[in-house]
Amino acid sequence: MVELKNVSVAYNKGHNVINNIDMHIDDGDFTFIVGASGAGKSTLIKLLLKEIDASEGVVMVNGYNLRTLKKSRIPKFRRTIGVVFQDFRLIPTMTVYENIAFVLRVINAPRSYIKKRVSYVIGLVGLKNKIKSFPTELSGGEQQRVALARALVNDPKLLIADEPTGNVDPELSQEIVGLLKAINQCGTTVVMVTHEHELVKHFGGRLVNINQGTVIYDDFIDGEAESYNNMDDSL
Amino acid sequence: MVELKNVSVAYNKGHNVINNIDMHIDDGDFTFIVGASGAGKSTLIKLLLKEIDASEGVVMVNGYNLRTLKKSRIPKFRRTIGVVFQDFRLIPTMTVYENIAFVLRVINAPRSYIKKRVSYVIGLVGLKNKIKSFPTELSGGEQQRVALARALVNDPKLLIADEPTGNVDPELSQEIVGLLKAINQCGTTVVMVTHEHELVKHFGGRLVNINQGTVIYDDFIDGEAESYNNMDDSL
Amino acid sequence: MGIASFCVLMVSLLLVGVSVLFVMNVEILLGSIENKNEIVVFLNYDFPENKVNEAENTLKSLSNVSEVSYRPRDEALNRLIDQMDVNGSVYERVKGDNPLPNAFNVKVKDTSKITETVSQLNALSFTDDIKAPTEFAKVLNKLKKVVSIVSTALLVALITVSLIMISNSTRASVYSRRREINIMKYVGATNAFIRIPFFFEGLFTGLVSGVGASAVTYYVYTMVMDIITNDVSLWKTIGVNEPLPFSEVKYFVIALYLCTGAIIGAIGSVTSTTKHLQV
Amino acid sequence: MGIASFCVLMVSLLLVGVSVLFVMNVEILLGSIENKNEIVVFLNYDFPENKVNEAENTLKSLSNVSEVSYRPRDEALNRLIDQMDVNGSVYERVKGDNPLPNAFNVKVKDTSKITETVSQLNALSFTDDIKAPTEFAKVLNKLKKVVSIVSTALLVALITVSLIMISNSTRASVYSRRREINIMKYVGATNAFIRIPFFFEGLFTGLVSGVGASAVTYYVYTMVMDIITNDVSLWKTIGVNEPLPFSEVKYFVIALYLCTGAIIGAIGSVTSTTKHLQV
Ligand SMILES: Nc1ncnc2c1ncn2[C@@H]1O[C@H](COP(=O)(O)OP(=O)(O)OP(=O)(O)O)[C@@H](O)[C@H]1O
Ligand SMILES: Nc1ncnc2c1ncn2[C@@H]1O[C@H](COP(=O)(O)OP(=O)(O)OP(=O)(O)O)[C@@H](O)[C@H]1O
Ligand SMILES: [Mg+2]
Ligand SMILES: [Mg+2]
Repeated sequence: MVELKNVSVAYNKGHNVINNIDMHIDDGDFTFIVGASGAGKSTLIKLLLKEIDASEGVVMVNGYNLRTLKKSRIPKFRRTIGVVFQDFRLIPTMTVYENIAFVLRVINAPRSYIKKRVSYVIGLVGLKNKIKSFPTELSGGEQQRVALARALVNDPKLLIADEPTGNVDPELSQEIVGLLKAINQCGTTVVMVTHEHELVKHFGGRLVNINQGTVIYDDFIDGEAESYNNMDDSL
Repeated sequence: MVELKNVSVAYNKGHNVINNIDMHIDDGDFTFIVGASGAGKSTLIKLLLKEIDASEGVVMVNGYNLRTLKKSRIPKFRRTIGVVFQDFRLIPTMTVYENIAFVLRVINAPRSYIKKRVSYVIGLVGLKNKIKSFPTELSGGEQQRVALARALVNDPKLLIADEPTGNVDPELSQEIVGLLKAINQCGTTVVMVTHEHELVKHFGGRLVNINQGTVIYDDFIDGEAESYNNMDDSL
Repeated sequence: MGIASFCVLMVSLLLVGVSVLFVMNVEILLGSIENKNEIVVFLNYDFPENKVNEAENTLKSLSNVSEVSYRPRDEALNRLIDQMDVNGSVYERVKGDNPLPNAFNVKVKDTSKITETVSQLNALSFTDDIKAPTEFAKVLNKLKKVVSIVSTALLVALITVSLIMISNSTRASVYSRRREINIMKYVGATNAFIRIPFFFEGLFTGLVSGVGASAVTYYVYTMVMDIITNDVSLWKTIGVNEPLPFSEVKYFVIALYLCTGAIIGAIGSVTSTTKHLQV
Repeated sequence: MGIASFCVLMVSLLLVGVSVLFVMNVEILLGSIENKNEIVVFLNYDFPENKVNEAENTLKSLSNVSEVSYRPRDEALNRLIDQMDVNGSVYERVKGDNPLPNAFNVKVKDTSKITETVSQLNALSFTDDIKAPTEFAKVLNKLKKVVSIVSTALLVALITVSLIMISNSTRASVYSRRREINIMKYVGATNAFIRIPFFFEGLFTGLVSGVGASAVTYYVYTMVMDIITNDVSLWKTIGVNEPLPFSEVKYFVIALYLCTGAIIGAIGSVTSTTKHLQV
């Protein structure tokens, strides 16, 4: 569950990148976030992960109030979330396998479970043959899929994906969103930032459009069933 | 002018990422390169920049034979090319302005010219208000546009862009490709890797489709005039 | 931590170790010089031989006296002639008519109190005259003070410098991994979890540096000792004890290096992560 | 290059500088000891006073002799009594019947050739006996050899270690900028262009380290000298020259530090970029 109440963020004093946003995402929702470049989408995600703090307002994520969350409890909180970062953030000194396994190691998962689980998610994103490669030896799309696998691996309550299809071709994009939809069906809340309106049209779900730090559209749309006209209003 | 003759690339012995490709791009062409994730598109671009060397075959770019090109001549060669890298490759310790100006500094351009020219290209990509920001203070799309501005700034003979629209919204994507088209009109050869088939359909140009390191389609298509059926064959 | 930290740590250990060894040897040297620091108590010419034992006991009962030995006049003359280092005809003549009295050689416990002891000795009934190295004792005490001040200052300075260098060099290596550390934090790793590898890396670097420093010290020290002591007569001539051989200090040196290395390495690398764990 | 390189460079400079100063002072010390290295040539008892000048010239004509001074028997006795350091009745008696002959004090140029000189002196007609510090000369020569070997070894070792540490610490700092360097190469920068800032950075770090090292050396050296020399009598008693005051070596030390710092800094940081310029 995500709850934002009157939240503002300012990197430099005086200029709000997020401007007094109210937003509520229920457990089990699938939410697309769209918006122009620099609108504040990634900032919103950094906020949910407590990578940055709100200048004003209350941010509640998975039952944690991020303003009052103690430093020592942050790791525990973050383990309830899986994130695909826009810039991937893979650890360059670790192989694909280790990058993903690391997330399970921090929760002291048993070795045998880690092995099975990591292999499984690597299979999901189609990178079985790159398991021993290092991030620098991967194509852009492959790195993005490793980031996705890492976000999935510990079965988080909330899955956040910042442009998870920015570096892959249309068919693979469809596959990836299909995967996220399937995960969502199993109960995980999914928030996905995207520029590809085609995907939103195709799959449907809740659509939030952000512009200059404020929500300018927020509603549920049906996948493919929704008429084009309606869609164009929302984007 | 780009000329590939029987070119193969293997990162690890035995497995060719680029497989015996022949390709000729004339001066003044506008070429889209598409292909699945991991097909070898970025590898092809690394090849054109002599970031990597071909395992076999001949690569000629802007009149330089890259196999016989002396180390000391590489900088001069690279100055004839502007590249938007898929991972941006901005210098984190320099501001937006300095990142772009640097390209002109290496050719000892006069200070006053640098100032004018850098301001101009920053304006082109719409980042006038971010001129003093550091790359880490930019959104994904903003970083991408800085990379584009840097590629444009020294008016290269050949402009290569690896997914220059991967992190921006559809309207901005159209603007960016429009910009590239305009630059192309002024005589610059443009090679653009993209996953957004919509853009290719909209603008038209030469389309090269790469799959598993080989060219599986290579022809000119007209912008918007081309029928969907034809297009779908090519993608 | 990398090769840079290893080098810095090893050099630091070496500096500390070499200083400690140097000071230890200087103290041995001073000790043996101090040991030669004798007071000669000349007896009255008419002091009877049969009361020598009694006098000796009187001397031994003085608080600052550590050793007393009787030196008859003939022996004293021989020693004087020996010291003059010629066997020519010049001193033959002196020998014929020995002008020296019987005497006691007295060693003191604490050279800094030598003047008090001298006045005590002067007050004794059987004392005719005293030859006391008071000036020499002053110099020696001065020297000992200088050595202890300089060596303490040196050690403090070296250890401070080592700590600064190591924390800097570790910080540089951690800084280049700060992105990695940040990413780990973003996927839910605790500070402790992230630090464990740094801790072991630091510990390991420290131990390896310690081993390296031990090896270097062994070779260099042995070599220097070889050069210095290959002619034993040198030490006899100067009249001081030989310097410590490596075998006598090896356990001390190795333990010093390993412990210091391990502690500094581990603490240095763990603390230098702190700054980057704040995300 | 950052604070780490600065520290490493400064410590290296200090080590080198301190060793150089130490060796310089030890050489002064040895020099002043060497200067006391006198041969005493005792004249035949019947050698006439009026031929003293002639004898003195004969002595001066010997190749290894640097200084000759005549020492009449009375003066010699006074000196001996002085050395014995008591004014008691014991030596009054000796004084009455002076057994010493007239003598020449002879200083030699090269103590290592003292045995040859002694036999030359022995062959002279007016020589009765000779008191030569041959043993002492041996020890001194040994010591000088040891000092020169140890100090050369020390300097070579220190400079080597400094170079290794600096190149490592610079390499670490350059390594963390390798991505940056690579990007520069990809946009067409030449190696020279990329190196220029590293060169100046290295030069600057070197100069700053040199200034730092000069300051530290000034304070530490002055402080140590203060402790050591605050009682001038100490040096008189030991009978050696006072150590070099800082004012006498300051230009040398500062120049040494600045030049060495600048050269090592610039070379170190420029060469360490090489590996990362290969793209
Ligand atoms: N660390 C920072 N310091 C200052 N300004 C920042 C910082 N990070 C982001 N910004 C600014 O905040 C604005 C919003 O950035 P954000 O990354 O949230 O955009 P976005 O919606 O994710 O855009 P994109 O689609 O291009 O990724 C941008 O104008 C950006 O320049
Ligand atoms: N340095 C490397 N070492 C080994 N393999 C590599 C290296 N770089 C790329 N590869 C592999 O070569 C293949 C082609 O990579 P390339 O980056 O050219 O793909 P791409 O077409 O650009 O894909 P994307 O659209 O995902 O960016 C990929 O399978 C990748 O894993
Ligand atoms: Mg973003
Ligand atoms: Mg690519």
